[in-house]
Amino acid sequence: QGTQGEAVTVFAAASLTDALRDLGAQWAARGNRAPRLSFAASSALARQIEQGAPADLFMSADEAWANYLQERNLLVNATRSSPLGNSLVLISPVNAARPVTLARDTNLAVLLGPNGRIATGDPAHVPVGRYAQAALTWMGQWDAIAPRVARADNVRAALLLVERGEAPFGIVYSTDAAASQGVRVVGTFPAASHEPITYPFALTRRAEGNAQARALLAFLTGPEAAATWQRFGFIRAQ
Amino acid sequence: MSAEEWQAVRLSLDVATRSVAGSLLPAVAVAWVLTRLRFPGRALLDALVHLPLVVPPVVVGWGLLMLFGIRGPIGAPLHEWFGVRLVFTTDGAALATAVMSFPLIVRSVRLGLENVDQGLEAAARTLGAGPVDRFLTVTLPLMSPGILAGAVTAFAAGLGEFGAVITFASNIPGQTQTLPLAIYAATQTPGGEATAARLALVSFGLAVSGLLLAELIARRMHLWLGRG
Amino acid sequence: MSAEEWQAVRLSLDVATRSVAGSLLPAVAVAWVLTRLRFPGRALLDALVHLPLVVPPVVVGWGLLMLFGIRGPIGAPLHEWFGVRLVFTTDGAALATAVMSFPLIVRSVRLGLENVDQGLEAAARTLGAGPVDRFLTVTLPLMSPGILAGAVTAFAAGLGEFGAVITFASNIPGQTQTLPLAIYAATQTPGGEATAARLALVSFGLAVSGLLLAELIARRMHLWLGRG
Amino acid sequence: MLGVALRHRFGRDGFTIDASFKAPGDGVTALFGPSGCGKSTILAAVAGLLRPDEGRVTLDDAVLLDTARRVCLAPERRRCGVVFQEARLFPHLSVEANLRYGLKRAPHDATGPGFEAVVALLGIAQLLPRRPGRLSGGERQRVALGRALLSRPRLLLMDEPLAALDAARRAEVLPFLARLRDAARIPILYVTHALDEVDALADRLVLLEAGRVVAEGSVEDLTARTDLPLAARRDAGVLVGCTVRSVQDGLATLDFEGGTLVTTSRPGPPGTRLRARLRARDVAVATEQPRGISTQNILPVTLVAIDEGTEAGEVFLRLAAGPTTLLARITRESVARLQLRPGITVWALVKAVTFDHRVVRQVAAHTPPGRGEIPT
Amino acid sequence: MLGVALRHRFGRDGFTIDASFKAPGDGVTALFGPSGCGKSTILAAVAGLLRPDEGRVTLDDAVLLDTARRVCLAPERRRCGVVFQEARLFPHLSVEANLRYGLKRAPHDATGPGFEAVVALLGIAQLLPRRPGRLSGGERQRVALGRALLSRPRLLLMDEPLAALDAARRAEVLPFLARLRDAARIPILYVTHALDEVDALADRLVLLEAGRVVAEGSVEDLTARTDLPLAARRDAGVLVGCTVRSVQDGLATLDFEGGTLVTTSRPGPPGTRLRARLRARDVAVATEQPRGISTQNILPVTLVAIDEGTEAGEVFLRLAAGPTTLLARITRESVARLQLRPGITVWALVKAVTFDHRVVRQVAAHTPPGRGEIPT
Ligand SMILES: Nc1ncnc2c1ncn2[C@@H]1O[C@H](COP(=O)(O)OP(=O)(O)OP(=O)(O)O)[C@@H](O)[C@H]1O
Ligand SMILES: Nc1ncnc2c1ncn2[C@@H]1O[C@H](COP(=O)(O)OP(=O)(O)OP(=O)(O)O)[C@@H](O)[C@H]1O
Ligand code: MOO
Ligand SMILES: [Mg+2]
Ligand SMILES: [Mg+2]
Repeated sequence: QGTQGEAVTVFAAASLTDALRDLGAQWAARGNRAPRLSFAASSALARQIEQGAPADLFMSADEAWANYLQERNLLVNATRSSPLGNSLVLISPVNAARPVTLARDTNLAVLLGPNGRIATGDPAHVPVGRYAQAALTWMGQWDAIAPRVARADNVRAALLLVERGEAPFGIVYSTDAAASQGVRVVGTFPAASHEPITYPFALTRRAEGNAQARALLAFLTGPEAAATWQRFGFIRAQ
Repeated sequence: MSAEEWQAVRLSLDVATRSVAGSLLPAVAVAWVLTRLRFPGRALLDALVHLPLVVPPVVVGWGLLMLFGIRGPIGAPLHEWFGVRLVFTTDGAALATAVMSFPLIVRSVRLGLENVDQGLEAAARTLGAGPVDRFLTVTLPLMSPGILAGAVTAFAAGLGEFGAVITFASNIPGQTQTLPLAIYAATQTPGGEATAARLALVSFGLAVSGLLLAELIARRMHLWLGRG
Repeated sequence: MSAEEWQAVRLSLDVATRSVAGSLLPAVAVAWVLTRLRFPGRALLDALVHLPLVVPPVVVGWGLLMLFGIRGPIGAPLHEWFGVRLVFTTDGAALATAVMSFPLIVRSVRLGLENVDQGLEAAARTLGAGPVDRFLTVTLPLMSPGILAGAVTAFAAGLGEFGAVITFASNIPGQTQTLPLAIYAATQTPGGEATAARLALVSFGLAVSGLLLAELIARRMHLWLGRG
Repeated sequence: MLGVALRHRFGRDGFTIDASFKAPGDGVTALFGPSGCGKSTILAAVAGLLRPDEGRVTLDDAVLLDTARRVCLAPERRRCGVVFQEARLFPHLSVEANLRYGLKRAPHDATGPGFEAVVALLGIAQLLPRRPGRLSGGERQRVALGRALLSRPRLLLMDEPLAALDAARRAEVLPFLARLRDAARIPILYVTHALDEVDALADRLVLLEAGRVVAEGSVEDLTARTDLPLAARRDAGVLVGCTVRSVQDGLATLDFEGGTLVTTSRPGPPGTRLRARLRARDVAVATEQPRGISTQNILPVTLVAIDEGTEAGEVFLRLAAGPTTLLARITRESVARLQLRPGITVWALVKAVTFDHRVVRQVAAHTPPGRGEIPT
Repeated sequence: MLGVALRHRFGRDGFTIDASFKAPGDGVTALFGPSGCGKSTILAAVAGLLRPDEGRVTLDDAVLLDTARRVCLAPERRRCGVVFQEARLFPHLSVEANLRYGLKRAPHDATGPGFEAVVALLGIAQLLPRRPGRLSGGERQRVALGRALLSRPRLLLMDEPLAALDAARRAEVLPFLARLRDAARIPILYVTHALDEVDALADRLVLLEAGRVVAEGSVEDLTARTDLPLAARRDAGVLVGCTVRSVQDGLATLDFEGGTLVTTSRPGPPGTRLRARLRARDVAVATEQPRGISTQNILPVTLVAIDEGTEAGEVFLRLAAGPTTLLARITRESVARLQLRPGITVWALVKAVTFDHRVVRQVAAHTPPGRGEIPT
């Protein structure tokens, strides 16, 4: 192994940014060549891989885009796994936080007041938005809440809207909520309210014979990395 | 096209128009100041005008949220005193769009202004026209091709503005979901290519219409300025 | 700043410079064609030039990916015959940036060209200068303020280009992670606001330097054109 | 009274102006000098379009510029009508709107020629709806002239305004300018290369060379001098003040101090005071009274002096007809042949047709109404 | 030989040109007419800068334009040097680079005046490093003139090139243009309002009015006619071809068919053929031979006709001096007083100083070398 040869290129969903950077540094500290990390929306990454991007590892925030690549035979199916999970939480600005019990009959519309909005990812394409829609539908709230949803481009933008007090509530991953000083988790959606939140990882077809890439994937899905993932708020997928 | 898509088209036109209408006057003023005055802070003002061009749109949106959000130094008083809220509103989308396209208008207007023969302004002075008068009756008409070009560029750019809008005004169907946001959403969905391409074509069609209209106006303008 | 950030700065300058350098010539040509020729497809060409302005940058990046990706109709032969790969390379980032800023340059150049006194071109003709000759010796120098303005706008916009680059060329440190992508990355990191703001300031500083330089050149240019 | 004193240098060692002169409260002061001597620059400084390094410009009691006291009135407050060397018409306005531009902005109590009168006189009625871009060079300059006249200025500055007009149009516009001057009673600074314009319009002359004033004075005084660059011109000669005595069958009889002149020019009704240029080259002398000759004017004069001419073989004869000085340009050979010497009496011969009617100046107010009449 | 035939209309019912004329293979053809009559438009069509609705322009064997045959040579291939009414100097080039612009692009075998000669003659040596923006109006036009001359054209088109020059500069440039014409042997189309330029330069005249040709012919023929608009000009008169017989003490003796003239102008060495304008207003007549008079030229002539004058009280006398026709403009009163009638013999009186030296044309090649010499 050593530090020779081309660095392993990892295409990772933007929501994995800080944890993966940390892990990358740990990997390098073990005498490996530091991986090249490229963060963007899972969709963009998937399309780039489709167009021949030199990615060795794909770490998506969304099973759909992993499926998309798998259908096109661009992933090494055997290496695909979803070791990480996350939970969906309701947040409020730190100074206006009152705990909310999230159950089937919770009336979120009342909590929002006449003008309040609830910020989350765009259900049309941002994974967190899709999970939020599922959860709200489970609660029987979706039809009432849908017009009040401020659909952000990504989780962090939704978080920002709550941090700045623009929206009294937001629905984000617990990892994001944990990282922010400006918001407080006021409730956690029951795991049953939505599909499990998972992060599929896989080697790309081009890296099939790349031992370094394989090693890195093993490291990232292995026990050494688990503590770090946990530290950043991820949970083990069931 | 679906009703929601039509709405996005209408909204895009609305936002682009409002943004151009709102930024034209300040742009002309800023262009004039930058072209004709020499003062210490000039380079800084010039740079500030260009700021939205040099930082990513998302960052501009983020900055706008800091300034114009209800906790921001401008947004807070606006909200408290006038009950105006920009975030999540069409006005907010127009503001973000205007800020993004402001450097483009200013550049165009400046180029137009730089080509105004100052000899004609001198002639107007000798005929008794004071600063405002001669600006309105001589400088402004003569720089109007630059203003038109700027407005068209800004309108076109406004139709495509995305990052700043989605960050500042979020994506609220019927209020801030403009065409580019809809297109973006489509590209983010596996298999959404067809929808994205269709909407992009619509956007393109709108821009083409705007450009053709502008071309017609420009031709008349050139005739009017005796350059035909 | 970290080494990676420095790299992003260098890369941004590199990408913006390459993009401007590469698009200047075609922009002048297109501007000339659009201003001076009357032909059936003119409006369409005009619209095509504006396309990157009217659709969201991400869509432009997506379109480029479809065209220039190794499976794309242009990218495939490029790759097969010349071994050239644009996606995920600095050249690719420059291409995406160039496409995005192309309408801005063309607009500026056109405005500059429209203000060239055709009487002077006529004079050059009578002195025996053929089309290319008089373009190079009369038209081009006289439109140079427009070209400069366009180049500056494009450079500034290039420093800030984000959506098209991240979509087309990806976000690879040292190759395609330009300053705006680094800023974006920072905003995606909890507590990254300070980093984002710092990097935005750097970006701003670069743009200001570019503008100041351009201002100096423009002043000389105006003196040179006898408009000082 | 317009007082001008200027000192200005372009760049570090460029062209330098250092000129001061006065212009009477009404009447035309012509700035005369070779190309590049600074005439346009002086006009620009008076109009306020150029701020000279040092200088003082006063108009009656008003100080337009005084660099010593840091006074510098804005051009739009100086009310100087300017006709530029290049017409500088507003390309986006019709000819009519161009003409009305200054008129609209003139103070309400300002008087001056009316719109129709100016349009008729400049022959630009059919151009009114056009754009300046569609005008010929001469048409453009006529409109510029009209625009300046219509702005009802306190002072008119004209930079070769007639250079682009054809002879016929010039002959038509010149008396209008002259009447305007007499009616408006404002000073006019007039830059020209043409002596006939000086004759028709100018009361005073300022001769410039390389930014400096070479001579300054009344047209009569300066044109009678043979030591100035003016005398080298083929059309040099004195200006004589006259009064119309009678007009009959196209022939007018003019009285001047020292005799009578007959002319075919139409100077106006009896009593009109005017000014005739007797070009030195048009004056011959005879030692015996000529007979059977078509020349109408044969004046007994005293030969005062024989001045050096400006060409080899030529001299200027300085002739006294009463108190009036005439100049005759003749050959040195004739001086010898006729044995001319100062003190003798000779006859001065001047043809009646050499008085162009534009060389006369109408001073009396009894102008018959007509086209181009100036309502004030 | 330049042949021009044009028909063009601006817009649907705008100004219309319908003119055709010829210009000899060398020498100057002056286009003469009031402002707005279409002179600049004609020049533009000949240069190829305006494509007329219909027309044919030929230069010797070359067809520059023939709308019937769809021939339309590009301006840059016509090799027409053009001096525009507005100088149209390239603002981004120094005066020197402006001057050299055409020179560089001229065919290598084309001959014409050299750079230094042109610069010296136009007096623009000190302007060479400057930008056009820093020139006075007259300076600008001089540079434009030089630029066109240096492009070694087959045909020169000049639109009032001297209008902005002062008299002294004009007097200096005019003979240069004349010599250029003689040396270069190319046709020159020359638009002007000034008869002195016509005298000094033109061989043929094309009189225009409202886009149409009123008269066309040699300068001699047209200026001797009293029925054309030309005659109304105060400086109208005939042109007489002469040969220098002798030059002494600043007086030159000229032979012409029908007599001898004495002039103080300096026409060049004996043998030089030239052309003198005898302005009608400068010619007086006497029924008995005058004595003791300074007037040097007293020619016995026959009174051929008494034509209507253009002013009340004036007539033109058509006088025959041998085969040469002279015109005299005198008063109707003198006709009666002297009982003038066709057929009688009279003396024509012309002062020696009325021949401006610029009214003569140097035809002989024996020009002494000097400043402004044209090396061909
Ligand atoms: N592009 C145009 N469109 C319409 N009319 C025009 C155009 N150019 C010139 N004209 C008209 O054609 C006529 C002839 O113009 P031109 O410039 O040839 O006159 P000119 O004889 O050169 O006059 P000047 O002596 O004043 O320069 C004028 O009446 C002018 O108004
Ligand atoms: N902006 C300038 N910078 C430097 N020199 C200048 C500038 N403007 C004019 N000059 C010079 O100053 C001198 C006077 O110019 P000006 O235009 O006053 O001349 P003018 O007497 O009006 O000449 P003309 O009769 O040819 O119009 C010229 O030599 C000219 O080259
Ligand atoms: O009167 Mo003259 O000029 O000596 O012939
Ligand atoms: Mg001048
Ligand atoms: Mg003309």
